[in-house]
Amino acid sequence: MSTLSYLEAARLALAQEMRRDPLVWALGEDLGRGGIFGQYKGLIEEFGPERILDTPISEAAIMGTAVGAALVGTRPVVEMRFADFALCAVDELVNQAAKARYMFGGQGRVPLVVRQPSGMWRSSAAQHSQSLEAWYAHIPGLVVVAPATPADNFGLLKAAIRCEDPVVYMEHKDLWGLTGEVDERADPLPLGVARRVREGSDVTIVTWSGMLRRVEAAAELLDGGPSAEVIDLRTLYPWDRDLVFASVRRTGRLLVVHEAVQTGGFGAEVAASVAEALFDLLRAPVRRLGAPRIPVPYAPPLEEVCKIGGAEIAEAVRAMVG
Amino acid sequence: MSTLSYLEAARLALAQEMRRDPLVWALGEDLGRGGIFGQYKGLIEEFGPERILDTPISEAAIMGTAVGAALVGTRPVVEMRFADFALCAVDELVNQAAKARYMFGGQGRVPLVVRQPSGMWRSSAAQHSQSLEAWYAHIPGLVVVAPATPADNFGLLKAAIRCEDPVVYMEHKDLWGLTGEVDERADPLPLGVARRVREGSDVTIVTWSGMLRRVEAAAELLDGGPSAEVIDLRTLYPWDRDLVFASVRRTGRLLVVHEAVQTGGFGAEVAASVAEALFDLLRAPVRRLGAPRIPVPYAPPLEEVCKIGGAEIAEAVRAMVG
Amino acid sequence: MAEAPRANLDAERLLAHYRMMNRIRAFEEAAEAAQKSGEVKGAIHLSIGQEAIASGVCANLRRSDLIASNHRGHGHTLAKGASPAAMMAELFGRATGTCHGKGGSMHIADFDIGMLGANGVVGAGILIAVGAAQGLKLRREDRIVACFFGDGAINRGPFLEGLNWAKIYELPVLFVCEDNGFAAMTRTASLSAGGGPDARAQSLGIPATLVDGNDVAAVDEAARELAQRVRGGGGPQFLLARTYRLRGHTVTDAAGYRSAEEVAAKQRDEPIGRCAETLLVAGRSEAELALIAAEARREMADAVAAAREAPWPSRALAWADVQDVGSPQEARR
Amino acid sequence: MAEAPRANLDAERLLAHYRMMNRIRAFEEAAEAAQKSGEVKGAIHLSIGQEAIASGVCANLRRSDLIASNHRGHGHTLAKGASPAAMMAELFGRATGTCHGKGGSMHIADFDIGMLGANGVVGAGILIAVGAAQGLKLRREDRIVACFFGDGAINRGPFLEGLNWAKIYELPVLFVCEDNGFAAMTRTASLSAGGGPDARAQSLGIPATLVDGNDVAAVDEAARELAQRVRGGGGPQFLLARTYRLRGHTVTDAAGYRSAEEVAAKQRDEPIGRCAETLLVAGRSEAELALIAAEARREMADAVAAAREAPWPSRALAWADVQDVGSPQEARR
Ligand SMILES: Cc1ncc(C[n+]2csc(CCOP(=O)(O)OP(=O)(O)O)c2C)c(N)n1
Ligand SMILES: Cc1ncc(C[n+]2csc(CCOP(=O)(O)OP(=O)(O)O)c2C)c(N)n1
Ligand SMILES: [Mg+2]
Ligand SMILES: [Mg+2]
Repeated sequence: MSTLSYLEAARLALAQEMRRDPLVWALGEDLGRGGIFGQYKGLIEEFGPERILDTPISEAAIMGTAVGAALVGTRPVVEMRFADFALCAVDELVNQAAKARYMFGGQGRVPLVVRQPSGMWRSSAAQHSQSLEAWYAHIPGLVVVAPATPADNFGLLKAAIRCEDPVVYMEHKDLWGLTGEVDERADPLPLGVARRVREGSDVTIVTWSGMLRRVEAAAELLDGGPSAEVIDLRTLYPWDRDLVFASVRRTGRLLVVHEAVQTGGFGAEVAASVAEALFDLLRAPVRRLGAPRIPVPYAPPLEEVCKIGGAEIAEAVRAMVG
Repeated sequence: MSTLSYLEAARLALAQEMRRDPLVWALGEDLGRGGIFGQYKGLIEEFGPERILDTPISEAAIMGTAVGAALVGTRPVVEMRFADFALCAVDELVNQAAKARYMFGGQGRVPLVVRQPSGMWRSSAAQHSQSLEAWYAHIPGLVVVAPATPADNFGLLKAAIRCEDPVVYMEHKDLWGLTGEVDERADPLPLGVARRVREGSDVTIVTWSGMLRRVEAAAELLDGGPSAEVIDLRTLYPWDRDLVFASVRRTGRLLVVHEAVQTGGFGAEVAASVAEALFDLLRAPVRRLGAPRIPVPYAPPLEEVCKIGGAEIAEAVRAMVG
Repeated sequence: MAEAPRANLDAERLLAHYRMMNRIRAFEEAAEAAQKSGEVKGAIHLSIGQEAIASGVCANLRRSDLIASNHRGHGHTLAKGASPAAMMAELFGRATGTCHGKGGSMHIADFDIGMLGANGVVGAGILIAVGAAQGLKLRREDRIVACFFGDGAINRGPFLEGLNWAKIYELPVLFVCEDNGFAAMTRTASLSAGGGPDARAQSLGIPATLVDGNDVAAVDEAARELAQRVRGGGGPQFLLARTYRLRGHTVTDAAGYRSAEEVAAKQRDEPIGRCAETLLVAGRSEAELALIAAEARREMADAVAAAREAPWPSRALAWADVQDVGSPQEARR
Repeated sequence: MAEAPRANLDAERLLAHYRMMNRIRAFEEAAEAAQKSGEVKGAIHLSIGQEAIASGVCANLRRSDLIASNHRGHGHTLAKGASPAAMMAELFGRATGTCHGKGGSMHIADFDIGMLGANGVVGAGILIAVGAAQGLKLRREDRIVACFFGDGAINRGPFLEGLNWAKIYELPVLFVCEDNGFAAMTRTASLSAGGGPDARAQSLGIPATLVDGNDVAAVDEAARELAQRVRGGGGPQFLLARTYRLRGHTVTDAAGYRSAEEVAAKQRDEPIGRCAETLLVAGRSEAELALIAAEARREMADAVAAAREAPWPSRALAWADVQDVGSPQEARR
């Protein structure tokens, strides 16, 4: 066990996987100098410039060539720098990577990982702050992962790299510095398995990525009041229906909290699924808390409007348990 | 009134708007020869090659230049040929068109219409069959329209062209030949207003685009059984919560039916919203019917797996009304 | 830009091209008929008139080499060695198809013979080809990749991004631009600025060779030279082959945007006829050539017959090969 | 490719450039300090060392002409005539900012003076500029559009698509490539194959001119000639300006990937010092120049002071200007 930051945990996971399998490699802008956030620091020294590939500003090519390289059996780790720039490579991810195996009748596989640093961070405004996990969860062929802790960023990145399917891997930029205990010799975590972060009896709060901290804060705030069970989904597709349903069966209430825009966010899928399946057991309406449907503004007081804080979450819980 | 096909209705609407406003123009591949489906047939003869612009195969530029042209006050109608190819222009639509006005503090507007022919049609397989309306509904700044009838394709396209916001306009390819009565002198339809297609008392079925016909067929099939109220949403964002909620208040049941993949589809938003707001009035769990989370396969018997037919819808209604 | 050297193929090799081109032609004529009769459902794009490029290029590839193709890929796929029966079955959407009926014409792939897939998105195959070459390089394999695309594709971003990429990493890719003068229903001359596909390639540091794409011997010679360079570590190479698409963009496109005279004139330049002329001059008999053509037609008629009889894929197949993690289940949407 | 002619500007014009470049420099130094002190929150990209290009190009534009910029756009925006106070307020996220604090450095726009926006996506401004030019042409207006982007942007698809587009429709665009040798933390030489930005432009039929981007007189002369051609209906033109980015990629980038010697050597070549030398030779006094620099610093100090005092935008503004149809409401997510 050592104390690692979320960023370091991912770097270690990548390094370990690269040592383990010579066909794992990473590509993206500035990787040779550690990447824009330092997630790749030191790796070129160990693995050389062919496996830590500095690329031009060609997002479509970064993604599209990774598809070709994956089809011939290598395992590319694609760095998109900001999730927002992945929007320059959507054909390559959605029309090619996600569908190739299926269209070709199972002849080829596309075992790539697309790292998409997501979310609000340091007043980055509308083109550097998006959380678009709901998009990828909607696309057949893709696995979608969003780790919330250093240990998870270690275990889930390893799992994503070993996965035979294309994985959209969304790290939250505001978590890079978050530290925690990581077992450096741990096995990959299973994909599709959520984590019950906190037990509770009155309401199930489902969340992921950067919002986990806020939800935990809310649960603390509620101390003495309603008791919240907190589930970190970790993988958004496939999401852990079993764990969520079992929890809601006990609590009778569901609140989904995410940073993304609420309208059409992945919370809608979770809420609708629970409302469909557990109607008779629900003691209150399902509820979602997500960002308003506005682009993320720059000025801090405006950006606040997009953020959901612990108090707001606690308030929502109180209203539900009532 | 005249009898027009869905395709002809849209062509007429575009022609009328181009006559009305010299700043309306259209751009896309093969438009000078009528476009791939004939939606632009005859227009170059009337409006000339500058306003019916033949473009290279440059989807990013088609969309991206339209943003610039809109910012200087023209009103481009962008033709994407197949909704799937719009994935080559996502940065331009989502990072630029949708956000420009907001990021610039209201200084500019982007009054463009992006026509995205959608859905399954003639065994077109995975890269020519997608229905991605849920994506665009999730993006602040965008209006999303999906007409289901010739009259709506006339009235809504006119409205979209006059709209000051960027509008994603999703015509269903399998409806091109559908005919119906169209008032050629009708005003634009209001955006954001759904249509109650059929009255009923036991269940509210919300649908849009190509699925409307199937839902109507299902309602017929149910004759004598449960009575279904059918609502065609027409605009997905903003969607007509008032009409839907009012209907569900009466029927106590909601079924959303769409052609898109169910997981993360827009049905989740509708279902979750109703489950949140009308919990106490619901007489049965909300329910969604969408495609399985698989790419659209080519062979007709496999494609069938992605299609939802009248019988399946009727069956779902019977199960809900019980 | 280099002009391809005058071709001087030996007759056996030319005869093999003649056979291959006839097979491609016959395959596509059969497919065309099957679509017109309603047996083939999805859109198909015919390369009739363009067969020399597929045949000439693929003759210089090894079985272990790879190709990536576009929407108009039947010729490339056949020339690379795929079974026409499996391809025809794919067009018919049958379980015996190359993709078990899941792809159709625009997604035919045959990994066994190094065919990495047709593609329904113009230009997308360029990046896949380049990436495959990078993967091969990482794996220290000496295989090369040929990448076929049209003159319309040069206006999409991936053309720039992919060619630049191939050159900066010196990847083993042979780019083959089939310049048939059209992008769907529009002449590309009006849509493409500057000196053409070859000028663009050269501005990206990739040597370009121009060849008469309807002269199969010339294509073969040029491709041989370029494939050798690529294989020898010479980095990416670019072959621009001028040709003409004798049919409409798709089978349902009547191509009213060009005159019958234009097509008739081009018909006289089509590669199979030209190859036949050379072979006759070289002493082959009309009868031998007719036999080859007849054999090709019979082979493809058999392919159609087999496809017609082949089973549909089972519904279970619709659920297969989506993904391992989170594989969709029939019981749950 | 054309080399720009030797510049021979009159001293008044050069002095105006000197003033503008000092204003840009002072603006950015003030912004840098404000970010380091924590008052400016979002990332900022400084064009220190590159001011001559903004000043030289924009001096040849009319107020009604348009520009589109990229992430490194302060200089372009100031040179086009924007108020530094409003720009600084934008960096501070205040209601008095050009975008009322909704955009920040990467989204500064000022439509009143024809500035169509910085952009957070590399290369995106190219298409916006080209489209704006097409819109102007449709409207039969004789305004032109200048489009600034970096040497890193030439590897993105929109570079190809946008330049081809501008040329086939003969649109009034002046492309200005600021070649500072870097794309973020990586040298572009290793990432860009072929003959460079100008060779690519020329392969697309767009004439290209190379200029010493640190010589403001040379940039001005070259831009004058090219803007005239564009305005005269000569179609799109391309200016390649060589320069050097004296700061890191962002304020927080220490730029450890290049040596102090390299930067020191380049420092001697920076455009303000070079302009001062010319002015001194032309008879201007040290004192006069020092006064100009001091005035610029004071102006920007005032801008900072005003920004600091300016009000934050009200929360209601967060909900404004999203869209008319379906405008979001605070009461409902
Ligand atoms: C990104 C994209 N845009 C548009 C299309 C529609 N489309 C299919 S083929 C084609 C023309 C392609 O022309 P070219 O590349 O020259 O190939 P050719 O058909 O002439 O062989 C077009 C526009 C597409 N498939 N993908
Ligand atoms: C599509 C996209 N990819 C990556 C980035 C991150 N990024 C911002 S600026 C930059 C370097 C741009 O280099 P260049 O175009 O030469 O402009 P310069 O910064 O040198 O002025 C990069 C990679 C981005 N903003 N957009
Ligand atoms: Mg062509
Ligand atoms: Mg640069």
